[in-house]
Amino acid sequence: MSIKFKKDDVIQNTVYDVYENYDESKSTVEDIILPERDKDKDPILDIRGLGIDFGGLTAVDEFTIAIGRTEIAGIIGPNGAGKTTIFNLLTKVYQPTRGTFLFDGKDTSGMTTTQISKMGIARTFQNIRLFDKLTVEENVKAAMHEEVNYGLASGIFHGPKYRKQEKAAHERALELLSIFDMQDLADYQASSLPYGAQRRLEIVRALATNPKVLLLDEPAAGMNPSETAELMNNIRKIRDTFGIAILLIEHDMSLVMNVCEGIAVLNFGRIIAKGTPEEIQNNPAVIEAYLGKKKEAK
Amino acid sequence: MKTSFVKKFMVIALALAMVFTFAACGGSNDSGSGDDGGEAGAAVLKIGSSGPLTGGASIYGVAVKQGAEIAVAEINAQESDFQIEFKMEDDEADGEKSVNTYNQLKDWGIQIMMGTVTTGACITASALTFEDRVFELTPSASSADVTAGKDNVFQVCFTDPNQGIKAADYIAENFPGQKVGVIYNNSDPYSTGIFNNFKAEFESKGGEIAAAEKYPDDTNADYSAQLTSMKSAGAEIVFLPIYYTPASVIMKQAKDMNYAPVFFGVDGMDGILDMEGFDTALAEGVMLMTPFNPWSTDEAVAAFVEKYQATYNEVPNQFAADGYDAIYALYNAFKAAGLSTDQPNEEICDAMIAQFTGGFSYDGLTGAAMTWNDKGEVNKTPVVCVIEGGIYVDR
Amino acid sequence: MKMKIKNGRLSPYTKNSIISYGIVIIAFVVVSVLNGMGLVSSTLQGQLVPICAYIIMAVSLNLVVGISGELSLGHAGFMSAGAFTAIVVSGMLEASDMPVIARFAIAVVCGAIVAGVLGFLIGIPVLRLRGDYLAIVTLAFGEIIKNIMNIVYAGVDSHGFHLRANPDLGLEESGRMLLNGPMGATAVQRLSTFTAGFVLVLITLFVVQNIMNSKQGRAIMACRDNRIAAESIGLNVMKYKLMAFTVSAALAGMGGALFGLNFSTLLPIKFNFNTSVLILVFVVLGGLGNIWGSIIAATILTVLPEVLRQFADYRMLAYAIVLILVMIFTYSPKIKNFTQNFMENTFRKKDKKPEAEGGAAV
Amino acid sequence: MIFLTNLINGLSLGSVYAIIALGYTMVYGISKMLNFAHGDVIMVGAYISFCATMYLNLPAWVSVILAMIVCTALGILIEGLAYRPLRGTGSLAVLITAIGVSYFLQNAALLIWGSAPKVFTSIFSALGSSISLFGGELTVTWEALFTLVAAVIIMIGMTLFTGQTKVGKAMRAVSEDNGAAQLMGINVNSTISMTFAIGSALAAIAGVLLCSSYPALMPTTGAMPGIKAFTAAVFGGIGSIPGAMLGGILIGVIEIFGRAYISSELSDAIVFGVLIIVLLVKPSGLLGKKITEKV
Repeated sequence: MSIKFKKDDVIQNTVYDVYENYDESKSTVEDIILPERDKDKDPILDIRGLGIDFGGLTAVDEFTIAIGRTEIAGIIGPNGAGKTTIFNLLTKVYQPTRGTFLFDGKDTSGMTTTQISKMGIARTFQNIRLFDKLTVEENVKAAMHEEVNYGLASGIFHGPKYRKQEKAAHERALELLSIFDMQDLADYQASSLPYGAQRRLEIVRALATNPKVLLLDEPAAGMNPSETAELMNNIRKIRDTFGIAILLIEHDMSLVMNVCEGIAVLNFGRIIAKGTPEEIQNNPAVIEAYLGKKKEAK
Repeated sequence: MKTSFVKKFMVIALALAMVFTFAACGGSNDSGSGDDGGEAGAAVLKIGSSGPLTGGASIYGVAVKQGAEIAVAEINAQESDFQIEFKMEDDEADGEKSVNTYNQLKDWGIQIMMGTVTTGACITASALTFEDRVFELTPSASSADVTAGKDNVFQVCFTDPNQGIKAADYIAENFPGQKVGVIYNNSDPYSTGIFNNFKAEFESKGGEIAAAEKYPDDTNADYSAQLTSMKSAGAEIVFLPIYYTPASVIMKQAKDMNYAPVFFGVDGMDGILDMEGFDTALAEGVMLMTPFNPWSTDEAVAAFVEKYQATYNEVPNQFAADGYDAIYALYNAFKAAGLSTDQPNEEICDAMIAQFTGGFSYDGLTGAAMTWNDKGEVNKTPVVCVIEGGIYVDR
Repeated sequence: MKMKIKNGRLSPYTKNSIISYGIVIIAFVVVSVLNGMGLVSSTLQGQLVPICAYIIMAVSLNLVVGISGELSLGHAGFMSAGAFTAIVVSGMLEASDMPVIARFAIAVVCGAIVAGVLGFLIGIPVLRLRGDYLAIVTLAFGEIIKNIMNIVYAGVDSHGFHLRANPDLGLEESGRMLLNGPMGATAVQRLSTFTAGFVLVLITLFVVQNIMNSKQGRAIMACRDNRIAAESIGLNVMKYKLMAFTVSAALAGMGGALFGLNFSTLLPIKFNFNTSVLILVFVVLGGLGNIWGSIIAATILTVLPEVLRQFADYRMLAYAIVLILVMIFTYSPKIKNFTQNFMENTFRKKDKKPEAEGGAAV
Repeated sequence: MIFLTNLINGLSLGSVYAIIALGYTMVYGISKMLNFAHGDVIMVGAYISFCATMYLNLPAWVSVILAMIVCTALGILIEGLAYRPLRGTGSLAVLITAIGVSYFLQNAALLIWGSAPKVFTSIFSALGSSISLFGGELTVTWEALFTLVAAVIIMIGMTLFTGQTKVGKAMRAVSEDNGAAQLMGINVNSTISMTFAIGSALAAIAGVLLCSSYPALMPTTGAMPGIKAFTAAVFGGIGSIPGAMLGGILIGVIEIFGRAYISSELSDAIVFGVLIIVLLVKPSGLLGKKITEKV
């Protein structure tokens, strides 16, 4: 499969700096980081002491980070550390037991998954969740329900508004699919795609909602090294093209260390370290938590 | 998708099946409507019938069928001009199915309709016989709606109003001043029809119904709540305008709660003694109004009962007798009207109507000197029996 | 059905729509022509309108079970609401000198509206539940509708329309009882014709297939395929499920109206759990989400018991066995694999597809 | 007194529902299918018991055992022939097959035993008809008493069985996670068969008890109690044994009370109305476990 983004498109990592306006009382670690270019603006995501208990067991506690508007950030940690739970909290699949997070400066307490999506957080899933029986194109178009806004009557009678909007949606879907060079697969049933293509389709579907933050849950799982390399470029390209923030969970250390500008390390539901890839790689707590894991990273 | 092969296979198979079913339906037409009895050889009078042969109400349909078949066999053995061909289809006592059965019979070449057995189905089907001008005599569909507005439909059984009124008169006369309760099936036109007329007549005679409880069809398992109400109202006579299956449960449950009123049934109660496993002691003293008593000493009845028992190994109930009478009434009227089997249905229908409304009289198992009025209702006297020692004894 | 379609070729929905319309139109033309030649048996003639009604019921239920993915066991309740509404409306208009077609159309529209409103109201609580709990509640509502129809009495006289929960309507002599509680409606004027049924089937197909191929249909199917993912892209799952449920109920009301105006009597008990199940059998046998499958299954299974009459007492037993065998042969994974391999090996070399995973899972 | 009488009647009817619902719930728990043919197995059980006492003149308790044996075999047979080929295809295909099996059993019974209703002789008839209390003010039938006792014993027995025995634990394991149970060396097929066998044996007992109280026996006898028991199982939380018991009893009591005090025509509507309200408040039934989907 040819890739639209060439290898030499690789964008240089930006310089990190410390984010100053931060309430340190909430944090277990000393500070918070934002990329230099985002520093003058409020963070798109300002997560404050988020925590959730399941039947008395604390799954996540005092999770506090901020994400810049065009930052690519990563959450790493051993299995069961609570990484996906954080995504579920951010998308309100679970309501947090403690803490909250601000999206674009607005408090999200009590919001539903649907409202969160409308505000501009989109996600992919660790265990792929596509609309299996729909075609690839329909999967993408299903996410464009805000801009395709004709009513049920148009839906039944297929009037001019229907035709106009469906045509526009079709074109935009193909455009989005072309990011991953998937436009030729538009008419395949989603479940018939190979694993890697399904992961990419999930990303395209998330992008179709016009998000400001994209949450990627293990986007490289099951991919081979060359696919992973393509993915890295595409993640940067997406950030640049759409000007959005990306928060990802990943086990593949090469991807995380190459792509992410800021990294939070999670263990037993708590952040044990935050910082740039270099800082993280040299952090003794991380090395301890990750001992043995690091070897697996390619 | 990869399943396309299987799917294509299914499409073809389904399409073929569809074509086949249509063809099968179309095919039966050719054999059916071709002969109107005009061919050489023995002339045939095609009498069709429809009733529940499966499902919960099938006991009535099966009884009518068996009674009718005995009558047909008797007639065919002695009639030389033509033979009766009798065909009965299963309508499961359902209106929609009765349309199908009637149309099946039409394809077969029906000339006279003897049916349908149950009221609801009969109202639906008789609308079609009325349109097609096919003469119809129902053995057992008793609602007034069956005949209303249709000049071609006649009944062998009592109409529901008739039964309700007769029962009210009898109780008012013979049990003056006693408290009367009623349990009826309010989702059954038969039961509700009798009850409504019973109530009106009984109250007009100065009686008072102490308690009236109803039950819908679906929950025919338990009548304890209704019986509790009867008992607490102190009803000494419980009128049961219902069929015998729920009645048997009511009697058992009444005994369990030490409640022993006089149960008074209508013709639907007939058959209770034949239920397999039924403890006839429970029915001791039950009164019922039935046109047919299989233990009667009447010669014709005795002969029929003997023949029926020999053939089907069971005691015939009123429905069997109704079926038998219906066939004979049709046959007698057909002969009396001087009809021949090759006449078109319209002519047969008109002649039969004229015959039935023109003073035709028939002595049957379910009543002597039955006559019909122009509404299609039969005129015969009901007999009140009491169950003693496991048989009916005329009152 | 192949999914790979190049630009300019037909989309799978369009293709399936054409198959559905094709089947219905060809069947209508063939039956009409044969009927004109006198080749259609009375039995089939009598079944034509019920077949159309059952097709409408099956297609509309497919919208809920197949497209929206929720098991409904109370579809007959909406059929009942539509049928009795249409009977009442038609009965009330009987005195007017309105042309029959107009009266039929008004009755059908009223039936659809009443059933649709009912579907909307019932859908609000029902769709809060999931899976088998949802199924049992639809069953419960179906039974409740049947129970309520058992105590509804309606009549019309010169004072207008009367509706009560007891039989004492106080009608004038000239008045007419339209609904008589458990005894249902009698002396209904039979307005339904095969052509009317055909038109209503086409309307149903138009509505359901166009919805499937629209934003709403995509959303409904997305909610079915993955509720969590649908929420994550901001779809209001409840709204779209309710939309499917309401439209389905309204179409069922239309089918019920067609059915009700085809018989001179109609009892509320006709629309019991067994009828709901019968319609569900059409849908599952025809394939979930497969509209033309529903059409064919509804037709065959309505005609089948009549064809099986030659088996007399064994008829329904044969029907049961056919049903079980068809289900096993259609859905059993082993048999499916076997047929698939057999067909592919015999007739064609495997052609390369992106990947394969079982198709018509239920 | 009328209240007490109604209560006892309700408890007795509810106990029958509870026993049937137990079978529903166990089968649902293990195979996640709604076995609509379960109600018809009840009918077969009652017919077998009827035939054993009427034609073979066997004592009542032998007829019950015979009915249990036949129904057990029937249950295993149905599962093996009709349901097993469809395992893993989703519940809807199996549901329709179960409906097919239901039609089959009803029509087979019609051919074998005919349409005429049989009057079932209560298996407690030897004990006399009823016990009189309060000087005849209140009568309690033996059937009601024994049905209630049987339901309680069966529930306790099933709880112990699934909790303590190896087979019972295997059943629970398969209910929890079919695949994992298989990996643990549990024979899933035989465990599911076993569940059907037990469910069907319970159905036979329910059939005998049902027809002892309400003696009209027809091929359609099991259909409505089957639906009610299914409702009861969901009411109590499908998959839960105490839930089935509670649901069954409640449905029975509500049905009788509804009929006695509100409207006999609407008693079903009342039962189903209460069910709807309960499910809206507790979406997985009274004692059901809340299932959350893992994201």
